[in-house]
Amino acid sequence: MKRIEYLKRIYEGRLIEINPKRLLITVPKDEFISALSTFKVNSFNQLTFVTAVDWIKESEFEIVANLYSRENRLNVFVKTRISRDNAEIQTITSIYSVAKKYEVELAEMFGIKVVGNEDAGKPFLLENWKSKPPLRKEFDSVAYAAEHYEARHVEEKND
Amino acid sequence: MGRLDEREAMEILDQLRKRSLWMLHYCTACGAVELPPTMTSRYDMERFGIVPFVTSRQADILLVTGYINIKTLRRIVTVYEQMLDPKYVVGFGSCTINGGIYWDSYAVAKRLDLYLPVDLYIAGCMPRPEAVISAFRHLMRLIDEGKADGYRRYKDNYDWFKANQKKVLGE
Amino acid sequence: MVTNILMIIFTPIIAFFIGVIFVGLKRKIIARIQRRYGPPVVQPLLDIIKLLAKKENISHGVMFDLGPVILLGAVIMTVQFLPTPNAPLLSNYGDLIALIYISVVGALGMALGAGEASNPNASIGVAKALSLMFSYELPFAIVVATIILRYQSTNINIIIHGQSYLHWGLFFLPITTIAGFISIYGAMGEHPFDVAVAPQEIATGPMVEYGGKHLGFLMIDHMMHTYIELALFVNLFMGGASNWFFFIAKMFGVYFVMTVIETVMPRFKMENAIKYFMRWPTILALIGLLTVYIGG
Amino acid sequence: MIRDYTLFIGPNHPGIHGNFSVKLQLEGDTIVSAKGDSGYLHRGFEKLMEHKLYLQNLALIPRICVPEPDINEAVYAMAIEELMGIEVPERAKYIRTIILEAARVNAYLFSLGGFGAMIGIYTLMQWSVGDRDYMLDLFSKLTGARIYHMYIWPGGVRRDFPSGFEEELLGWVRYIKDRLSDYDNLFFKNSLFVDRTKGVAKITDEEALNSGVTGPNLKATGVMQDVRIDEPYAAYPYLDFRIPVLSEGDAWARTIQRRMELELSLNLIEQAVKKMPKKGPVTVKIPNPFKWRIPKGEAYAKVESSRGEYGFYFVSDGGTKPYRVYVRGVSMPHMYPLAERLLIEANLSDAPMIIESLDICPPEIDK
Repeated sequence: MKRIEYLKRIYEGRLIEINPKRLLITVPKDEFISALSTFKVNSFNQLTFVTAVDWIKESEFEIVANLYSRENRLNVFVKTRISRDNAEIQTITSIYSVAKKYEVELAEMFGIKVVGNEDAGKPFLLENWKSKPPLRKEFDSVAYAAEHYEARHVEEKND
Repeated sequence: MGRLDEREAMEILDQLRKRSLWMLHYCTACGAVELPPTMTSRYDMERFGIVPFVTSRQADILLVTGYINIKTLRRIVTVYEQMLDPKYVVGFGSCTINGGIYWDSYAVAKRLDLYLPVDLYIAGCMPRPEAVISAFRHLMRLIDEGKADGYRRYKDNYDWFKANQKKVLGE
Repeated sequence: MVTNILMIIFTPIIAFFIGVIFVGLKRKIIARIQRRYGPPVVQPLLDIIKLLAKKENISHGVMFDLGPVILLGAVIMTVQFLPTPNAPLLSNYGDLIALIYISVVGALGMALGAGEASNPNASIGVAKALSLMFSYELPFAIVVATIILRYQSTNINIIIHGQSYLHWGLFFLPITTIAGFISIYGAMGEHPFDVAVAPQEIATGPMVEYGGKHLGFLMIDHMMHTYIELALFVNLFMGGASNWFFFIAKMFGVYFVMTVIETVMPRFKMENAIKYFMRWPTILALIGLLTVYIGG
Repeated sequence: MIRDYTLFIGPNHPGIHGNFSVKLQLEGDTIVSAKGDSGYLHRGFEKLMEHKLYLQNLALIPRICVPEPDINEAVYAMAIEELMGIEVPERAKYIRTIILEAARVNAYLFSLGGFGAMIGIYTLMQWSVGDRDYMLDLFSKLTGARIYHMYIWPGGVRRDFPSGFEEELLGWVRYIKDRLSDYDNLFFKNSLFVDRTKGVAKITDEEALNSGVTGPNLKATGVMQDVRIDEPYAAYPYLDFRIPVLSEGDAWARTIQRRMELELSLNLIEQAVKKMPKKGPVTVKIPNPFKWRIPKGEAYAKVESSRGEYGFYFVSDGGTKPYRVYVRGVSMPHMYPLAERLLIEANLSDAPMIIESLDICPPEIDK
């Protein structure tokens, strides 16, 4: 637990404890990579996942990276906010190589441009997908499904 | 005279054809987890002569097991066209009938019979092995009576099927 | 003489039906070991009829169509060189060496046919089938040399005659019999050695593009091929048979042992199969050859 | 022999358990490069969950990964309980542990049977899938469904064990225990199985840690990391158990690791049934599903599934529908950096076996 106190001292108060096993820190966009590397040095050597949350009201994407420390059995959410229109982040494969496919999924599902990850632009799950990235809040799946795929017309007989 | 023999020959062959149906070993979706129990020692569909075969050239039945993802639909159509007549398509689970629980998903087609001629549907959100076996026995009766003519329907209105496929697959 | 000619015409058909019954029983035995019922015994026959009744047939060129036909021709010819209980067929005109030569022709015909198929799986399967063939022919050749040395003749009838009154090869040349059993097991392409037609790895290898009538012919070849290998083993090591009943009973005995082994063995990898053939059967065959050579 | 060519172990291939494809560049028989291609089972779960009420999602989430659906329900329930701050009653904890361990045994029986079929021994698949079926009967007796149980819901479990269910469960556990010796003689002690898997697709422990590998694949390399011990949930704090760990890290070790964990799970079920409080509530009263608002916040609930660490990252904005749910699939790191690296320099006839030894569940990647 020595490293956790050390981390708390560095980030003086920004490192919050949601519950005994989960820590949370929000860093500005340009500090994201440096925060990840400091956490990696201090026993958080496993990346669990990287994803994004689309806060459409504040028109911002929130990038969440979840790191796990084997030593202290703790998870930490390292979060950062980027603007929604022409969103762009730096790749973190230099720190955690496993993040490559997570970033590809991020790019395809949210339309976030990942600088430095050559697979990010290419299609991964969806094949010749023409409309908006599906996980954005303004993309309406029900309307898309009703319009593109013909359903079986079952006439209601309430006799 | 020729016409009569051809029909009679067909009937006799249909009698024998139903006793050895080869199923294509292609698990397209989540229903495929109920296939191993049907094939293995408890329900054992091999006693009806139904064996999972490897390539589309050797198979008679194409089992579309569950929802139809668009990317998978393109492969299912290619595999179906590679199979040799007479071939049968069995829609497995309610997702092939009307989209099932994924009615609102942007990546799942709703009706299988728009894209492939379906001979038989099995209802259930993942039908039980007993339902699968009773469905195969019903398919045998259809073949017996010569009603399982999906492959002929596909050839007759080929353009209609191709138009639907093009509308969804986009190319 | 007349019965011999009649038998020459009918033996391939009898061989086919024996093969069908044996494969049907094999699937039943495997099913019972796997705690289930298994298909009816005549299931292979139903499969073949269904395949031949297929309406549409995809062909990748003339050689692709001729592959199964060459195999069928070679198989029918091989059946003629195997003496059946009361009719020597052509076995007096072609000895053991000719028999081995003809059985290789069939495999080559099949290889040419499958090579034509445009699927890479088929060509990998063909390559594996041929390299497997070299590996199991080696111990088989040594075993044949031992038998020829032992009975001082290459004519199978004389070999059978030499084994009469229970002087079977099984009891008097036990080591050679084991080597012969393993190499014939490989020749049949039965399960642990079905490297060439492995469904999981190369999607049934050479048969990947064969469907409909082509596959029907291949199934017929497989049934008769089963008869040939078993009849060869019975003639060389179990002294042939005086009448059809004993002949079938002995063949089924050998086949039962093969089926039981097949159910509980995973599949060899290509290198492992070749190493295996080069090691155990070859050593046993050499020991058998030495004992016969020294024994005089 | 054709020199170098491309071969698809494609979606329609018996060598693939599930529905994804690997594009191999081959030279002769050795694989030069492998590139995975998935997305064949993509239904957009994360999008579907965003416009469904909390209890409507209960019917949707078990359908994410088919061989082991109960982990989804457990993780969904734990995430909501963490946000709502409710505590699951004692008996419900034990029932959840029993259900999760029984689902793990089923998943192992299924994947070991599939692994046996990959290298050609179909008898193991016939036996193991047949034995798994008896547990599915118990599941359908308890929850009404064979595969998708929808039994664990936020606040506990849907209903209590019917009378005499514990005896049947212990009967099944004893039955599987003495079947294991048959499996050993048939498969795990078979020399051919050892030849084909020993030393194939070997990974070292730090390589596994760097590429995000969890579960039996990681434990087979000697690293002891298991959510049941690091962050005990449900009734695991009250059970005492030690997880055996191998160290070779090759295909053989992964398979034997699964075999040992199968036996451990059987013991855990017996232990849980013995220690379970006989009476007591099985669920906490949850509010009316239509007006049920989860307080604003986020939670990452994780569970040790039969493949590794499986979790939901659950964000709620206080509304009646989940704002964002990220499904942390176990097989994503197993497939993308790991399987593609292990296939290089491997023999073609080993390729399906290597992929199956990593026990990759394609819907976890596609979601």
